[in-house]
Amino acid sequence: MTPLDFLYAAAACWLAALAVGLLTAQTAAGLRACCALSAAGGVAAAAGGGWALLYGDTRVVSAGGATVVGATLQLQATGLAGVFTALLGVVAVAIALYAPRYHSPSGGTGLYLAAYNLALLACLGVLAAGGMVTFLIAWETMSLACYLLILRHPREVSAARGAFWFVALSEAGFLLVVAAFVVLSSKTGFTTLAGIAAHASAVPGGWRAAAYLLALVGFGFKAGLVPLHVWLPEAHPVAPADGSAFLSGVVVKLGVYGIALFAFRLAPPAGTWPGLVTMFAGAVTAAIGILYAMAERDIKRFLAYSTIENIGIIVTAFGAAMIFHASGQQALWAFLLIAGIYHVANHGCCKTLLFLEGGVTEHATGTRDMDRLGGLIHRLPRSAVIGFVGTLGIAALPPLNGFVSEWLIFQGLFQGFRTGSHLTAILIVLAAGILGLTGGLAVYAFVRGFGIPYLGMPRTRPAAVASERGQPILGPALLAVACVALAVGAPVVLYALAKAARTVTGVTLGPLLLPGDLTVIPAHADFSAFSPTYLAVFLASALAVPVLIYLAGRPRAGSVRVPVWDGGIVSFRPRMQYSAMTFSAPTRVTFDALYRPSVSVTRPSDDDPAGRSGPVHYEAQVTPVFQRYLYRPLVRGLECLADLVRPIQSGDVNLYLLYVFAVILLAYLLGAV
Amino acid sequence: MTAVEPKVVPGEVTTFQVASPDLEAVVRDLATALRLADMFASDGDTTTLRLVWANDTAGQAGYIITETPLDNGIYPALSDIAPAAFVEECEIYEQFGIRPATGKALNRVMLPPHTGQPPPGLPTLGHKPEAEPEEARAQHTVGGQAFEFPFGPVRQVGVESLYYGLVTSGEEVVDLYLFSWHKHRGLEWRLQGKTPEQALFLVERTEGLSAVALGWALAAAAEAATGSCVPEAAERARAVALELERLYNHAAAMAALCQSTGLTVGQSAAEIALERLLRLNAQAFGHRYLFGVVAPGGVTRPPDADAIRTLLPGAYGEFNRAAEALLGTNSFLDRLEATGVLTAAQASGLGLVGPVARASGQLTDSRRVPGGPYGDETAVATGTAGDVLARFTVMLAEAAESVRLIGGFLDAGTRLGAEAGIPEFPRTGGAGLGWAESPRGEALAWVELGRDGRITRARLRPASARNWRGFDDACRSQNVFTDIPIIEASFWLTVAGMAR
Amino acid sequence: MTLWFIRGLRRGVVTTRYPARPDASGPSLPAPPAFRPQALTSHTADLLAAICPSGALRRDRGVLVYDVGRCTACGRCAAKAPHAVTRSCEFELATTDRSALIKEIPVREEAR
Amino acid sequence: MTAEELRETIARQFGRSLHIRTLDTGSCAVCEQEIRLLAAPHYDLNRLGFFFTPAPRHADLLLVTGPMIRAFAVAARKTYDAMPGPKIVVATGACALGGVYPDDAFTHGTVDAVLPVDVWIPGCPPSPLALLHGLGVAVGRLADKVRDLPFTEDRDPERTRGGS
Repeated sequence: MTPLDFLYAAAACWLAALAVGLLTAQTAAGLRACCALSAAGGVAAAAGGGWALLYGDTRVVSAGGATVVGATLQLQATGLAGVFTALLGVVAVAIALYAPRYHSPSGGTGLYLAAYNLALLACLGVLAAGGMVTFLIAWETMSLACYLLILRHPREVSAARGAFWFVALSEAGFLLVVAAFVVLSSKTGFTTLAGIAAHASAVPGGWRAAAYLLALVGFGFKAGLVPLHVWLPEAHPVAPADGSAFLSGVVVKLGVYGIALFAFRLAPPAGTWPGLVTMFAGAVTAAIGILYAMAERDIKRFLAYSTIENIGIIVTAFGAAMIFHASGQQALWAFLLIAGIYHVANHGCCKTLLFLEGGVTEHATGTRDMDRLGGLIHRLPRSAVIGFVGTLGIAALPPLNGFVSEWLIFQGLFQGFRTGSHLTAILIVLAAGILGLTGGLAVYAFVRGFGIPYLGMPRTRPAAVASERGQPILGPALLAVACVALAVGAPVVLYALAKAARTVTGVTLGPLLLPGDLTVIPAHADFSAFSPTYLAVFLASALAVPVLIYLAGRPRAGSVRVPVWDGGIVSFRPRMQYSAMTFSAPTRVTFDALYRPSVSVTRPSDDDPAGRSGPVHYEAQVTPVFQRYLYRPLVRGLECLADLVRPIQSGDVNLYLLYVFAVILLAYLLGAV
Repeated sequence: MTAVEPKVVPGEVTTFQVASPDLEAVVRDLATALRLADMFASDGDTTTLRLVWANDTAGQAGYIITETPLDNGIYPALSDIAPAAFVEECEIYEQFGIRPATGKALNRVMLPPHTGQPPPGLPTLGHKPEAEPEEARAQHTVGGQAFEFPFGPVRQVGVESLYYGLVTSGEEVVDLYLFSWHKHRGLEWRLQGKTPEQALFLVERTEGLSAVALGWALAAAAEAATGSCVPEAAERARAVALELERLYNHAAAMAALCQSTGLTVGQSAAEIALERLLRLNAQAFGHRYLFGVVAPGGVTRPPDADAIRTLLPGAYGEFNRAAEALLGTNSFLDRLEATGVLTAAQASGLGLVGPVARASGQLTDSRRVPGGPYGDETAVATGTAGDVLARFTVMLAEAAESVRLIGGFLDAGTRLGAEAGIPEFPRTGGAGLGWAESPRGEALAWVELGRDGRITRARLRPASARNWRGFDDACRSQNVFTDIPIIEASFWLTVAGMAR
Repeated sequence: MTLWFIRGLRRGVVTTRYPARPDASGPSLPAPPAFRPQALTSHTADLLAAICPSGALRRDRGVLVYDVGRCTACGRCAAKAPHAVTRSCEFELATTDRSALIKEIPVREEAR
Repeated sequence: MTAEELRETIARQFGRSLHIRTLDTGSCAVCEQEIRLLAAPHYDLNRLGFFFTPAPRHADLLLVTGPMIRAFAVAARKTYDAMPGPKIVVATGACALGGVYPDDAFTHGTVDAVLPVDVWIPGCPPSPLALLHGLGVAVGRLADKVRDLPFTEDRDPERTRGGS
């Protein structure tokens, strides 16, 4: 057996799930069957991915002979793709456990699940693609399937808008990706990825760099690099919760995979500057992502911006890795690649979990607006605990997984001095500084993201009566376990990742990463060391100390419990709590150059100074800078262009026939020449 | 229009009857020239709405009252024309169950919210409000991205209970509203059926820090109602007490300003002056806060003029030294300048009185109404900036003027006050308006006496009842929370006067 | 701040020595009345109980019940019957026993 | 715990340092002014080991003024409950002792109606000296004099006037 066999099994399961979902999801049993098949596929994919991680980079398999577009289906299970494949599998299992309770059986659900399973299949195709054409077909299939996912409720204007943003930016990115592949393929003469990778060193540096930049921008559209990120906050809120989870957990990661594929495997560009460009693209993305997250009160938009932030962190790590490679620091090159990929896995688990819990919240209360929630920890206790694990993970707080990978990335960046160039070293440390700011803001943002909906008092009636009955638990719980496992089992994970990285970079880190004793060191033994496992155990036991002291020191008798001192007011009201927007007001003030907030205060009668008789309404709007100043002019320009070419489209059939004739003629003439 | 054009007679209170349908036009007319000083209702055969208008122009100062019987218990929404009437509209609704015709939302002023229990059987002056409280007064609600920062009612040490609802976006003060119903003692209800002498006991304890001013206003109202005269010497004794009251209040305000800005040394200096002024009060009138000085028809006891002559220069010197030192402390002045700005338009629109209004350029001072013991040369300090510093300097100037006035009163006659004992006050009916310029501004009282000389309706309007309504506007001009205590100290109001 | 410091030094100490020593301002404070039983006829006692605005004076059989706690030292009784009422000059009235503040003043019964 | 024991506890526990929280239950603002003056240079209660604290959680003594408005009783009770024991409640001023407002729809009339009062300080307002005496009585440092005062004057009025 090979990893590919597992992937075949996964593909078969998902194909079956597609068919079952399409045909039988009108019934609860059909829905369950579809999800069971999907889960089975997920298990197979996770197993295959894991195997590929350890023993990957098998040969390219051409399957199925000639395909519809005239090329063979070329497949390959590589170590680099293994992480992503395993993540895809885990996410698929979690969503399959989640979906039967989240969706109600109906025809629309059937179509949605069919599209979802098609998307799973396409993602698998992207990851297992051994050839350029296979990759591109799978990539485009994935985009279209995701478009259908987002359009679960096609009659809603916002859904149509979100889906349009997604598909428009995806197609723009696709063109660039095609161009990048065409450059490499034409210069090397190979269409298999393995072939391109083997002969890339022969390609002139300029072409390699061009191909890389095309790929960076093209995949950046999917990954959500600023300013190519605008589809994320538009598409995530309108998709169903599991769809958003899938988008953030997997689809966005495939953009990262694409960047990694070009940066590390196919055509590592020469020189320091492509690395610097990548690193700062990532750092800026991280900072802007988290800053915009602070200004959001819609849970899903908030999470979408947080995804942008994390993609930024990963891409920063990749960029720094490329710089180290160019500077000859091969150990750090491999180390930062590992750290970045580790963060991919961590973020995939945490963010999927949070989106799924966001869906639970939305189902239980009917809203995603944080300022209409509150006190959910009492109403949805299990979801709150699971959500708390995910929040700790994504906010990169020890001892959870996000902390481990971010620590590794920082350790890599702090060794910028090893590049040998002062300028490069300073720039790397600058990027580390931006990531530091991002990390701090992320903690702030997730204190808010967890505290406002889950803690305090319910702000609205639906939040006060929310119930956990019938809400999905297993899926998010599985991911919470995965988060903890990724943290506690960090040495194991790193061992596997190091093996996978060796297949790409050829660098054997071995004791430079894992000297033994469950300790991790950042590629150089003289720099620092850290054991995520011991840290987790220590923190857990440290947490027990105050509990024990409290239990031991609790007075036996004579103590009186009285309510919190409230200044003697009649009763606390929900309106007296920090809201999501007031909590983040200090950042809005500090970074007003970015947000350009516009404030409006309305009173019942503003001109009447005595009109203190009604609600005060205060709104602080954040200007969507990128939409307004980048995309709006672009769209306007496109519209003008479309107006210019409109005369060609007259509606006259004869004219169209003339066009066809002219084109054929031109083709012959060109062929003759 | 009415047959008689309402016109102010200097130094007098003129009463006009305005028919209910004409009320809106008359108010529209009067609001352009006069200050709406008070508005209240009283219950007889029909409910009567009375509006007190004041002319503040020097030499022509006087009051008019428009009386409007409300046949069907409805009146136009006067606060749409004169915003100063809004709080009174709320009060009238709570006390008489009558609301403006437009049915605009009203606020809670005196009645406590029902906290789960059935409504308490609080007595009212007229009909009980019929509507449920939810409808009666719009809940202060906060929408959008602001939240209410609750503060109080149990606040700092040594201050009165007051609830601040500070609406903030996290950084800026969006709005501020106050609840003081937990200090409402039903004074106007209590005064019914009392003789003016008995009433005075409670009136002085309505707002103890302006006991003389409120007592004088009530006594003057009762005197006007019965047509009784007050000996000139007694008037001057009252004026001495009133100016002493102003002095100690301004010293206390100065101490509070220092405390709110964290200047403990200045606070100590001001408190030394304050304590010496209070001891002077005790020496001169037998009470540190001048309770029991005013009596209907005169004063209860003559002041010890020698004590005032000997002690006042020292006590005021202490005050002056503290004030001069403060005016030379830049870190203190920086906190006051441009803090809590109240524009002239806000001050006049809300009908504010006293140092607060004067610091915003509104020249209102009921001491200038002809006929009282105050001469025409009484200087009225004003400012233009409308900030805390302007209010502070107005207070300092007023204190200096008070010392000058006291000297004048002491020199004007050989003996001050009544000989001994309280003259018997006549037991006749009538209605009258009285006023006095308390340290916080014009205090008004209106009483209606039955034939047996007992009060059938008393209306008390301390200056605090007016000036709190400008407080939130002053606070909203700020972006910093920590300025709010400074603004509160510069207003130097009492909650007791608002929730009486 | 230096100026304030010097100013404070020049101002000297104003703090009272109370309670170690009596304070000079004590006697001038308003103090609740004391009564002269010899001059306090039942007629006067009835009168005083009627005019007391705070309900501190109440007539009982043969005595005038005087609640020092309720007394506001307003001076109305002293003004009404100066022959029977004087100042007590006491301000140290705090107590841990509410009933200790309630005094019974003997009243001289008049022959009708 | 008997009253005597309580007093002993207080003397032992609060002997040198006692933290005071004030509570206005509807006063006319004059008692508040006198309380503020306790911290002024003339009286300076800190020299006696008394301190004001804004948090009832830190307070040992609750200085209550005003006639206990009914609408405020809940807040007064909350404040009392928020204080750790042992705690002392001092009713301050004639209002708090029932001298100004009766027990009616608006007010309870006295503080004892809602809170267990330990010390009563008469006066309208009680001067800072009277307050200092009351605080001394509350911690058992000063004598409870009023118990033995007859409030009758048998001697010649001319001789006793002006001396205490």
